Amino acid sequence: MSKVKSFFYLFSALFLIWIGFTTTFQPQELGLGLIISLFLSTIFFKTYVGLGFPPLGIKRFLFALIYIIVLFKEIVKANLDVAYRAVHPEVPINPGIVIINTDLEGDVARMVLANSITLTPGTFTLDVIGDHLLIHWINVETTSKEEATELIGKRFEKYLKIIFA
Amino acid sequence: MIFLSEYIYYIGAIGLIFIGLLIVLVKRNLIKVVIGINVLDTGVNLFLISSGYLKGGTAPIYSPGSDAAPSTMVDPVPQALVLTAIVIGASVLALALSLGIKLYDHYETLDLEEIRGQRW
Amino acid sequence: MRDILSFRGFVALFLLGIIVAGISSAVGQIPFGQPDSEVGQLYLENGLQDTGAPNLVTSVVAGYRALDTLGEVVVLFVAATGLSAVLATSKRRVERELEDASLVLKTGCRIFFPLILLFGAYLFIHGHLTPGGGFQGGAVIGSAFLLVYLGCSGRRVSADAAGAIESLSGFGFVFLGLLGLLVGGSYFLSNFLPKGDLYELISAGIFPLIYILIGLKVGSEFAGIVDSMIEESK
Amino acid sequence: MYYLGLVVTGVGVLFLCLGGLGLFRFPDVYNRVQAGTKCTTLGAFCTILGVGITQPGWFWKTLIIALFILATNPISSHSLGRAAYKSGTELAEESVVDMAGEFDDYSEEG
Amino acid sequence: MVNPALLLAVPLALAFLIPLVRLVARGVVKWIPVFAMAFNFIASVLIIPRALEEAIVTEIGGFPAPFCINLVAGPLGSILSSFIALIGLLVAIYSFDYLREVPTAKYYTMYLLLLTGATGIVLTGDIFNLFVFFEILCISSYSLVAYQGNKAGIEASVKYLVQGSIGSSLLLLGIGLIYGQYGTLNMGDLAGKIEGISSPSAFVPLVLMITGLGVEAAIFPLNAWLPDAHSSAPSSISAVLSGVAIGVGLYSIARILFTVFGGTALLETLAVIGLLTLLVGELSALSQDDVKRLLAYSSIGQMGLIAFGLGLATGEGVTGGLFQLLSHGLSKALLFLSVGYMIYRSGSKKISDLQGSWKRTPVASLGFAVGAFSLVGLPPFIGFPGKFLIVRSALLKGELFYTVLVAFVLFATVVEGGYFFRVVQIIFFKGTGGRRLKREVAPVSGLIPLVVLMLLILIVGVYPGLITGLIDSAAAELTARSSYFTLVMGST
Amino acid sequence: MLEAILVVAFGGALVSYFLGRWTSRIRDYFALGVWIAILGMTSYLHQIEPKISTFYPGFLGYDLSLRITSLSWLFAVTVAAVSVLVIIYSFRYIKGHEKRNLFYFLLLLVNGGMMGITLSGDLLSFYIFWEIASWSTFLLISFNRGKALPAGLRYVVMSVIGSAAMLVATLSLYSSYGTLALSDLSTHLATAGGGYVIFIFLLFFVSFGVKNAIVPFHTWLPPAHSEAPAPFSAVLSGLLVKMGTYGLILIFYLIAGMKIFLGLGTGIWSFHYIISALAGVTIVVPSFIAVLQDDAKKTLAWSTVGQAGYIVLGVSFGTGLALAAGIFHFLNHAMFKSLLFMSIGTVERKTSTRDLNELGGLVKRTPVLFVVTLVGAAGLIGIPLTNGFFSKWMLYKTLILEGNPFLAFAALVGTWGTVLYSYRLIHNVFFGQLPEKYRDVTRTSFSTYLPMVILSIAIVFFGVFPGFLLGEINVVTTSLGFTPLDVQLWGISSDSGTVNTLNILAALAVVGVMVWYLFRSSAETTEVSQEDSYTAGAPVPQGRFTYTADFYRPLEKIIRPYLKDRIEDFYGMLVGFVGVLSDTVRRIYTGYVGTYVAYILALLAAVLLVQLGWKPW
Amino acid sequence: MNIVTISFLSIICLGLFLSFIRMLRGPTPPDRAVAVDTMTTMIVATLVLIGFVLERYVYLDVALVYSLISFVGLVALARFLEKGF
Ligand code: NA
Ligand code: NA
Repeated sequence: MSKVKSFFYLFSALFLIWIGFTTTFQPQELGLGLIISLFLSTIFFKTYVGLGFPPLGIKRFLFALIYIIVLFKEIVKANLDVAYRAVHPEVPINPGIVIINTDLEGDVARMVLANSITLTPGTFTLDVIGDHLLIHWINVETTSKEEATELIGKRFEKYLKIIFA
Repeated sequence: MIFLSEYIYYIGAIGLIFIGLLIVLVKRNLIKVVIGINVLDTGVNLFLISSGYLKGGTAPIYSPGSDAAPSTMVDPVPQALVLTAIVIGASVLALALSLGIKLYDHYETLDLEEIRGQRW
Repeated sequence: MRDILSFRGFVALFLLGIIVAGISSAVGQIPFGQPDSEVGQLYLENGLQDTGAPNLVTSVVAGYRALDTLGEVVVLFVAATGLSAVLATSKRRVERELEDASLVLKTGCRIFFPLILLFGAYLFIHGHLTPGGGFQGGAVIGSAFLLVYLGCSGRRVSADAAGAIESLSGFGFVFLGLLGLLVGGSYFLSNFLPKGDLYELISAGIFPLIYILIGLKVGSEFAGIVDSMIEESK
Repeated sequence: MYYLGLVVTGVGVLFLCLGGLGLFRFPDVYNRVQAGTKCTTLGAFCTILGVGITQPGWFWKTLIIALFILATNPISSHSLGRAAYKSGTELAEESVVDMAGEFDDYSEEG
Repeated sequence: MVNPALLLAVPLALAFLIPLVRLVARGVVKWIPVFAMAFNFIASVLIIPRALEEAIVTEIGGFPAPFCINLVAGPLGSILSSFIALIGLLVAIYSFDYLREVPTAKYYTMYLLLLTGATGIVLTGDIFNLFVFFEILCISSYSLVAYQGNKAGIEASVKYLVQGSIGSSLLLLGIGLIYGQYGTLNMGDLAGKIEGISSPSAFVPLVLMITGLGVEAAIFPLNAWLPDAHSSAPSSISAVLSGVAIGVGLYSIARILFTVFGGTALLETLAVIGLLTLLVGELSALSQDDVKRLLAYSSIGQMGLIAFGLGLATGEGVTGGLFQLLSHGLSKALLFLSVGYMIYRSGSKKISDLQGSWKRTPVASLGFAVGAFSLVGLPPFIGFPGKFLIVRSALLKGELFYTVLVAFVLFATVVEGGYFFRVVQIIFFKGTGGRRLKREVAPVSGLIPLVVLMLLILIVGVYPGLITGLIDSAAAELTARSSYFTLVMGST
Repeated sequence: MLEAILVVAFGGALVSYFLGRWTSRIRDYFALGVWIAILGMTSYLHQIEPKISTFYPGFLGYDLSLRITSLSWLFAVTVAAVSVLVIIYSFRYIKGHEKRNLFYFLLLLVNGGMMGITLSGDLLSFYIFWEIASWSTFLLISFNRGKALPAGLRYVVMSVIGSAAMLVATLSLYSSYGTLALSDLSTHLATAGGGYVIFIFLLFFVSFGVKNAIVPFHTWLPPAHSEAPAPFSAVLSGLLVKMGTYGLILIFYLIAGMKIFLGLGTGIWSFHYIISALAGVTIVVPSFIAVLQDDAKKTLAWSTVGQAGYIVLGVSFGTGLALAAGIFHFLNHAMFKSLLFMSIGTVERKTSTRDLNELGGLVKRTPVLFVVTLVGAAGLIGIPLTNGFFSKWMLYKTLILEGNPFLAFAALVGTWGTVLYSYRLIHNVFFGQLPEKYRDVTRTSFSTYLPMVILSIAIVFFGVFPGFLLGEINVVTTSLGFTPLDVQLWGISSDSGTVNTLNILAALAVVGVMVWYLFRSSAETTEVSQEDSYTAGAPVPQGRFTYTADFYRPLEKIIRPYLKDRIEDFYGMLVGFVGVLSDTVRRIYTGYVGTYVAYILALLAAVLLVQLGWKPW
Repeated sequence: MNIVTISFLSIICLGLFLSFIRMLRGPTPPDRAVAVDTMTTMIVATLVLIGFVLERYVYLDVALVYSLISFVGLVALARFLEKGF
């Protein structure tokens, strides 16, 4: 099952991207895209096995959309935050490195979490070690692991748990 | 000033050639020398490209929508030449670095002043 | 700075002063921005009809100056072979520890690897239409392999497979040229296939084929280079 | 639509510039990488997508580029930050806490 | 009828196939260069008669002359290409067992490509294409010098690479300047467009190109890489580098100077530089302990002699220079192969350790003596006609200047005799010295090329007329610009 | 026929090499057969008119030709004859050596080369054969290892210098006259300017002077002759050195012609007189250096230098009689010097030494050797009834007649030196006490004796009947434009004096009786065995205790300070200078890449500078 | 090419300039690397913008290649810096 899933994901990603590249529906291009996508996914679908991609589902898809909106909001917030700090004459920062936990399973899920944290206000993932994430925080509000997890990780985790369940 | 803007690419190219050669001449570290050679190469390539430049010209590629005339396109030959030259430069660079690794294995240094087992 | 203010530096400056003066005097003879090349002009005017490739750089690279390109492929081939030969002659293999990449990088690399390969293929397949080309596409493919090595230590390309692809694609290039000699009016590397419709994927005769072969060859060569280098630095 | 695209692009360009400013002003590499990542990612995303909006024919391609930037930028920045920390780059004086010592990997270094 | 493009296509195709063949049938790999070079030799020799009537201009890709790259297989090109193939064939056979202790597929690939690069250089009619083939030659040389991975080889290769890259960049810059001004890269076209070298627009690129090519051609003072590289490379490679590569470098200088630029104003300079090269090379060789280094310096000297001959620029001087090019190629290849054979057994490159070689490796010792005598210019070996022609054409100039130069040339010959005869004595007339040998037997396949080279040196030395006719027309091709122009451009 | 000779000579060399790989006996006889055939063919050629034949048309644009004249016939036949004898001598001598095949090959090659030299019809052929002879000579000199190596190197370097000079002269002639054929050149040079002729002469003189070992080009000869294998020393001394003489005659009298040669300069500043003076120096100094040698072969080698002086003096002096004397002395020298080298070689082979201070008393062990050596020495000194007497007499005669007291005196002094070293040679080798270690010295084989016996017979024969050779020589000198001499079988007569064997015989008989009478009184001593000498029951220690050591000590004390070879020091200095130069030059390869790149850019900058308007000249 | 695009490009150039200063000043190698990272992203945006200005679609391909290569390059640089400097 996992193999078929990987193959399918890879193939559709490749074919969609091919169409994006060529931005045309000429039969020659489509046909070649199909061939190349099939060829590449046949050879390389194994690299996708074990990454922890979720199966398809309406619910996951909806949550993914919500997640994207949330993430985008956070990113904008993050940018405003940085902008504020950067243009402020005193550069108001209170940095430090903290640790948070994650309940997520699967590499892709964790990667998405880590990248989301990186892109959101004041936080930056330095490393992922087991169930823990090492976070650089521009404005450290707490040094407690649980509180930090709550503040930094939970806003994404609640969606990601559903998406990657 | 007009001269500068007219010949800025040439000046840049010759400047890069000058800097590259200067690095090769005065630096003793192999890696820096290799960098110097690459700067020199870049200068030469820049010169090649700019020698084929047409003022206000576009890339010599037709695309379905646009109706660029041949007279508004830059000379494609230097571009082809530079493409070749870049690949060659990259090949030499790769080989130089691999030789550098081996040289370091033998001499424990990359200071060319000290790597003088072969002379006279 | 200290280097330049030495005796050696002064000699260097003196020599380079003369050389730069000499080069400048010759460069000054070439008016900037007004290329005046009969050859280049002909390529611009006739390139599209001659070769059917909208990318005139491609028509030069794969058509008018295809022999240069063949040579260029050989240069890269020689360098890759030489590099691996040099690195293979290890006096002492130092065990330099390369830590595992973080999970983020590892996962990212695994996800992106096939996509980058696709992009490389796109580049070299469309070399006659867009600013891509065999070398660019090959380089992208090589970078995909570099990414794998950086992210997923332990994964390696099969050297034999890379060698076989390299070998076959290189041979294919020359073979295509020789076919031109047989079919295309006794000219080596002549574009003997039909030109096709303008801007179509399948057009410009043998150019897409040449670029595909070059792309595969360059890609496998870069993969080989990366392999040798990483093996050495491990 | 064209003007929407221009506005989006303008926002993106502004964020890019602010990213440069943050990078310039922040005290240590970890803070700088934050500024660099967040602002330039969004900035580039907006700029590129904005161009795609102005030129409808380009949209797909720009989307691919923008998504690629969105996906790869955090990864590369993360790798750089991690490299900085692994190689022992000091935190700024203002830093209040460094909990990394709790991990085995980091315990021997400061 | 053979298309000259095959001289490049076939070896390239075979070289590309080597990695695949290695996977399928490892034992076949070593035959590939032999086969390729045998093909090239036969094909070039077949081309020669037709090239003598009229040079064969081959357009690559089928576009007319200045708009494509063309190969020009005139007398010169076909002679040099058969020469390259011959040396390549012999050294490929020599390599069979000589290199059995190291992985060989890569060696054979690079070796074959080196020779193909050299063939491309002598055949091409396009200056940028010349640059590309030059790079093939150079890069494979760098790699092969470092092939054994020993300290000396790596060091030499690095230095060679640094100097060679500077040379390539200068060459490329010169090519760029030419294209910028004349708008063409075709040698024939250029021959029609460049009137003289008095203006900086022609002179500067010419000087840049000659300097760039001069690094590979080992003219003084651009030759500092050579003693290191030629002495540290595997002997088979030294033979090819000394016998073919630097000669090809000199060829390209001559081609650029004579055909493309018609730079008669620089000829005296070339003669003087050649003489300086000769003197520096021979004097430096005099007090060497390392036999391969001695041979390398001798190559420098010989390049100087050839450059001197070419710089005389009379038809006969060019003939002499080209003859010497071939004669040096054969003799030096023989010397390096012989020495390699001796070193293979004794494991030492020191001259004093060669003593007793007469007993251990009689054929190689004989080969060394023949090669040495030939290089000194003694009859009845091939070196005599070469030196004789050069000295004769210098004296036929009837100017005091050249007579004085000849005196220096002959002084260099005396020095050359001094060190070569010393080594010959050590090889033949010193006791075995009781040194422990590194290997008890030497590969037998290595003897074939030695014997063939000796026979060639002797036969052509006795009957120089076998090739002087060819070389005369080659020299004519080199110096006659206008006919080269009509040949290439007129065939549109 | 001429071609056949060369084909046989060179082909024979090659074939004998490969035969030797099979069996040595057949090789020996084959080599002998080849040279007997060549001797036969050469002798046969005498019957035919002088002729030229092209044997290699179109070698580098020349027709290489052969040509035989009375002059070249004389030299050719000498080469062939001596070669035959030397080959016979080598049979036994070379046994036990390594690389015997190589020895035979090279020996035959040298001899073939010399045949080629003498038969060449143009200067290019001459040069080619000259070079072939030179390099094979180098290998043969180096043959004996040890001290032979520096000797060979010295020879070959000087030889290459000489060849270079010859090449320049030859090609200069070609560029002036467009031909290299000897017969054509002789008509051209008559119209040349004096300066040009001197230029050409000087170049050829360097070349032939080196080979002929004329002071100051003699320094290679003594070590080379003494270190070479004995059979080859014989060839070297008897023939090869005299190729220089042949060359001189060719250039001076044939190509340039007597008139031009003798017309250069006037009085003591005339060209030929200066050469004669050099020859005079070459007679005197080496003859006395020979006296001081402890090494028997060195003695003979220095003697060769001195005798070559006589020959060159005869050649360069410029009268018919002198030239005849020179040529005659060449022939004689070929006989007695070959003989002496063979004999000393035999001694060395038997005793493993050639140190005159260690040898002695061998007359008991090898009487035949003693006799032939004595004959050779007599010829060398010029004792009446040997051939050397006649040639020297003719030379003295010329010098005195032409009023050249200095040269005459030089020749005379040289003869004193010759007497001194010849006597010492005979005495120290054959007389005195036989050292213990040479007790078991046995007689040598027939093949060793045979050539020496033939040569000693020839020495005496031509000493008694000089007319046989003088007749031939007369033809030569006449062909070169001199007035014929009045030659008879017994001697030679001229308007200023006659010498013939009959007179000499009468005089000798008288002297002989007187000497016999004198010696009879001192000969009344008891003979004791020299082998059984003991001192206090122990054998006589070897070496310096024999009274032959320091034979000429008083003389040595006087002359040694004057005989320091300053020319050799000068050459040493030159070689040292070249060595230093070489070591200096190669320092430019510093090993640092930055320097190398700077060289590249320096050349670029220099050439650009010139173009940018800065003219250094 | 109008005032809007010119101002866009100049703003990006300002950002590039600030990053460039950071790259020059360091002080540590990771600082420079981060500066380069930022610059590459800006350059990709600039390329797209230039394509927009010149109305040449092909610049998008260039931008894509550039972002890809810079990503791989920076990851390589990061892996290199990890080992210390
Ligand atoms: Na980033
Ligand atoms: Na980035």
